[in-house]
Amino acid sequence: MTTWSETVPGEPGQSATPTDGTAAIAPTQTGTELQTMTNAAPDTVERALATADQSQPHLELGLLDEEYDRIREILGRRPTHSELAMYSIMWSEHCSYKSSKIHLRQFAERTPSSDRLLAGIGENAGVVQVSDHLAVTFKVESHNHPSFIEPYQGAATGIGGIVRDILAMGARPVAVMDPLRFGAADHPDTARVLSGVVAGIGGYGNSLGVPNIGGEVVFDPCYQNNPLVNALCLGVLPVQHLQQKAAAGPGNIVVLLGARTGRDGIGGVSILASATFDEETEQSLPSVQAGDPFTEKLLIEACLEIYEAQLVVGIQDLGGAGLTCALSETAAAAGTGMRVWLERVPLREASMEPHEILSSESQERMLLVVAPEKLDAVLQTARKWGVLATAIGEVTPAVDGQDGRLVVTWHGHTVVDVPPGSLADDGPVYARPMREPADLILVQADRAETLPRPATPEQLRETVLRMVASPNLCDKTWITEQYDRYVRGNTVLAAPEDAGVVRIDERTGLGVALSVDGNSRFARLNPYQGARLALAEAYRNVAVTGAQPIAMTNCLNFGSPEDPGVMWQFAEAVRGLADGCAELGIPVTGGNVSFYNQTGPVAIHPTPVVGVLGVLDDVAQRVPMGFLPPTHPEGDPIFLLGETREELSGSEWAWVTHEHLGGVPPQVDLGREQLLAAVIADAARVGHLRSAHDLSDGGLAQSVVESCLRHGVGARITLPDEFTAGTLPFVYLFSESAGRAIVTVPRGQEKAFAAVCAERGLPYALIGVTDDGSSGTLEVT
Amino acid sequence: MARVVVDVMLKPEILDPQGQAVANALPRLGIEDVSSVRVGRRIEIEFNGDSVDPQEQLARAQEIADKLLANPVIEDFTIRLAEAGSERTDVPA
Amino acid sequence: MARVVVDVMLKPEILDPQGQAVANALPRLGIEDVSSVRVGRRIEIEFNGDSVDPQEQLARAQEIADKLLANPVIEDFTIRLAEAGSERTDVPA
Amino acid sequence: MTARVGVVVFPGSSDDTDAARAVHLAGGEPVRLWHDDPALYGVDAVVLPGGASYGDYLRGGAIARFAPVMHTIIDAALNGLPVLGIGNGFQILCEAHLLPGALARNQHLTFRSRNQWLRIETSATAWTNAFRPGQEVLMPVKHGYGRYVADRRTLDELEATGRVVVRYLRGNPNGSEHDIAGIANAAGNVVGLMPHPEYAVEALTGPSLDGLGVFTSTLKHLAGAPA
Ligand SMILES: Nc1ncnc2c1ncn2[C@@H]1O[C@H](COP(=O)(O)OP(=O)(O)O)[C@@H](O)[C@H]1O
Ligand SMILES: [Mg+2]
Repeated sequence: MTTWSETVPGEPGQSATPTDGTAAIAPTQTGTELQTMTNAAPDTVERALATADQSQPHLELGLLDEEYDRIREILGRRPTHSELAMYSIMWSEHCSYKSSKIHLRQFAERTPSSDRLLAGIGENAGVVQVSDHLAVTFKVESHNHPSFIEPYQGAATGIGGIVRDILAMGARPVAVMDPLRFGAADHPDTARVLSGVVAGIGGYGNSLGVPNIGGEVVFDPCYQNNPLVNALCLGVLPVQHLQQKAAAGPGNIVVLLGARTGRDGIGGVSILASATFDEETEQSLPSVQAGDPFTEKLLIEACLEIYEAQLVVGIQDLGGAGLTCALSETAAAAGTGMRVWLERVPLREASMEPHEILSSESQERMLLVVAPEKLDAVLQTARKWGVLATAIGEVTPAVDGQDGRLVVTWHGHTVVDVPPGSLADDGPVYARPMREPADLILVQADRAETLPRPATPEQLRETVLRMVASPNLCDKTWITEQYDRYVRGNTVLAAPEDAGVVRIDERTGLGVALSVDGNSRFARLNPYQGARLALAEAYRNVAVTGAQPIAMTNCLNFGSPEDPGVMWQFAEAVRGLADGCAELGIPVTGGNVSFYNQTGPVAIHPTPVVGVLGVLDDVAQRVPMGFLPPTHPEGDPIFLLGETREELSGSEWAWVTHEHLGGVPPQVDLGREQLLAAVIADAARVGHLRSAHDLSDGGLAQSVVESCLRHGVGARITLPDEFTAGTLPFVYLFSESAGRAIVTVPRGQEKAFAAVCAERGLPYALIGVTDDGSSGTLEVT
Repeated sequence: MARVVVDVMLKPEILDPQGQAVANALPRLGIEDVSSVRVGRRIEIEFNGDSVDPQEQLARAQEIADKLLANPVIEDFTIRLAEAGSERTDVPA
Repeated sequence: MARVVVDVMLKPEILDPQGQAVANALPRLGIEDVSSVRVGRRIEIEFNGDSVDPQEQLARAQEIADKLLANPVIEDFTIRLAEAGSERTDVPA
Repeated sequence: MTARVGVVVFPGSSDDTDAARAVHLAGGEPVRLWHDDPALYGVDAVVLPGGASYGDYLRGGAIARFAPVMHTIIDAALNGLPVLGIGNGFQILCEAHLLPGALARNQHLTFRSRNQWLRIETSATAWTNAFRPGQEVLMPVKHGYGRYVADRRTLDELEATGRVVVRYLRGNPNGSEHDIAGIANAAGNVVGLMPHPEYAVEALTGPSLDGLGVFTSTLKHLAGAPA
């Protein structure tokens, strides 16, 4: 398609009028004089030195006494209001990972690195090379609390935020996924949260032109008032476009690109707005951020052009902690300093004060570090796309072998003068107390294997129908229909397939498969095992498409880290994932932690959500999940791969039919998962597979039903002899043993396929045939 | 028959991308002197029967707006009575 | 500084599913006597400078509405001047 | 000589590369046109792609219609240049009054994305002449504002003059009047479609290859058109 990329009439210079105000360096912005007059004089470094003893509201800002003392020690004086705001944000759990850091180290230390890994943990997102010239980057992040407060905007900005992370690595965002968890399906508030969240994810992603290729929808009362809205984004980049966040090169210009800065999400620091802290501060400022997907779309296109023309030295998205985070992280990463003229930041509201500007979470902004001679080209590109670009500062050198300082002025007053690393890297780190929850032993003893089970054919039939119609297992098309899956024209598989598959190279057919999974009931029963089960499930979902899993990301949603029980769950889950990835030989490329998902003393179930990425050399070889119309009048043979054990604890069946949660979760054998993946990939490559679908929630019954419904093709299943006695048919149908999948093989190839399984030691059973067509019924005998 | 009008606007500090997009488009129409555009919703509610006390209708509309029409997290609203038709005649388009 | 308000409503003969959805939800709130709900847009336009003659602003807004704010195929609009603030105080919510 | 088909990029367009891919697969040469540049660079036909130009703010297509390139396209369309609007592009054509009626919010109020059966009602347009009238085809739809509305007279006229180009079959995804999925202008050179033919051009990624016919139609039309 050479003409398409080469013929670009209407390049800049041809009078592209900015559609969004002015794109220019704004040394003297109109209105700034006015601001100085109307604003109370800011708290400056000078004043901080003069009023050393002034009391400050550090506790209200979430800083402990000892944390506040450390700030004073670092600065050798009391912090200014702006500095205090910055430390309170950067040293928050969300930004500093202070409770999780010591645990997360295992990911970097214990899981395999690989030559493929171009960027790993600590970057905005991990980057994995998948061909000589292409790399992919992917990451999942949470936007839980904002989505409970304001579901539409919370979820929308969740998508916006993760997309910018991916963009910051140099990649074009090419797909999103949305693992979602809500309270009980029939709770009135669930209707508010769910409809808003889904509309927000769709509203933002659809207008952005990024396809949604999968996700999760889970209902559980533990998420009442604490819904989990996680968002994953996948990006693709030519390897030479990989970007750094380091603000290298003293003299380089710091450019803010994108939306104006408003009072979004500054509720937390609003206490600083009043000059005296003893008066009751009205918490009137918004803690919600509103998204503008249109501006984000322009930001994407502008950044990609900037990468293409190699105009930036460093780039960082503005996310949770806004400018504070972007300025301090980019400088800290380079060991440089930075000089920022804060009054140059384009504002939505002229009355904003320095600490508000520094902590604003306004969306759709990026921070660029640009060599002076390339500044004009950057501004030109911004103008072409109609986004604001403003030079707000300059990189300054390290002095006397010491890292540089971040100095921020406001109309000539110095309001910030700090070592950037003290904000970005030297936050507090806690080894918080951990203790296994006292009730766990009792919960584990209360096994679901002892619950009454259906036995007669009639009871089994009823159970299948009841399970299929239950909130967690029922069809989710009414949600996924609200998402554009087609845009970009490379979506090969999307919901309800096991994994999303996206072609990333139209010439060679190279593609990637992605799945996100978590099972918090399993994690509640055993967080170590539950985390490994989530990993196994995501791995398996990728594998059944025929892809080779190569990398993992995660989003760890937990209650309060100050609760030793929660902290123990967290540590166990991390250990489980680190062990699991080490065993599977895949690196952890990044992740995200969300703590404090709890109301009062009751935390959500520990919910590690795992995303696994796989590679398909040619997406034409992908294996879909649904039964296809058979190749032969007798139907195509259906195999069940893997072993079925009596594993009902934590299962969907126990929950739906008995509201029961107890016992120990299914065993995990990651070696078996690898074997299953290898057999499926090999069989797919030689055309032995017509369909493959993994078994997870709801067991065999659910998977067979899903495979039937995909294309309206029926099936006749015959239980193996060893599962016909007593309630064993029930066990066969509803057990949630891991490491299993059902596959269909073209008639005539079943012997060859069985031989391969036997040879590689993968347990298999021929369990039935697809129906020759018309009836579309499922029969189990 | 009376009608109640509820105007719902984003709170001033909340980003209004629609208004911004409209404002940015105006120069193309040759209009250069607009300083701001905000886009909100106008909802017209008509009640059955003439007998109902207008104040009662207002109170009712207030409840509807609170629960259904506005999102208090990001929006403000105002309510007023409008004789059917009267509202819309100022400058008929 | 004066502000111009443009109200854009779907023509009466055009189905308004949003209004209908609100109307259908009302009985659940115990409100039974609403005969119709219509949802439209309210657009507030502020002009630069105080000097401009309000009538001139109205005319300008009329032009904007004609060209951009309303689609004459499905929508009607009305325009009025509103002293900043005055409009929104009738029944503060 | 291969026909050159312009694909306009507006700020917020997202289906532009996909429309270009479809043109290419159909045998044409896609040429990128920029919203802010009135020149058409001698293209033989134009596609206004889908997406969310200007964020779909106010009304889909309402702002894009004022783009400099649209002034040129409107003139050229009135002189017979084949112009196809897909999704948001259809909305732009209505806003620009190149096509009558409007696209209102889906009756069920939600965005809907799915594979949709359609019937091609006429082959007498520059974008459907490769189909048989009555032919049933399968293409994705994906929109929140796709409900075609027009006054009675316009609807009657569209029906009477054979300008309803495509109709939804087996379920109307948005509440469109007369199940209308696409219409043409009187001359048949300007067509607006809510369904997306550009996502039905490859077996791997689409529900069918039916969309190709839309693009081969215009190439065929151009081959037959007097120079
Ligand atoms: N919120 C969502 N957004 C997009 N796709 C979803 C969402 N929820 C579920 N899906 C898709 O629906 C299908 C079934 O989901 P699930 O039963 O969780 O799959 P699995 O058991 O294979 O992990 C998958 O393709 C999944 O990606
Ligand atoms: Mg699966």
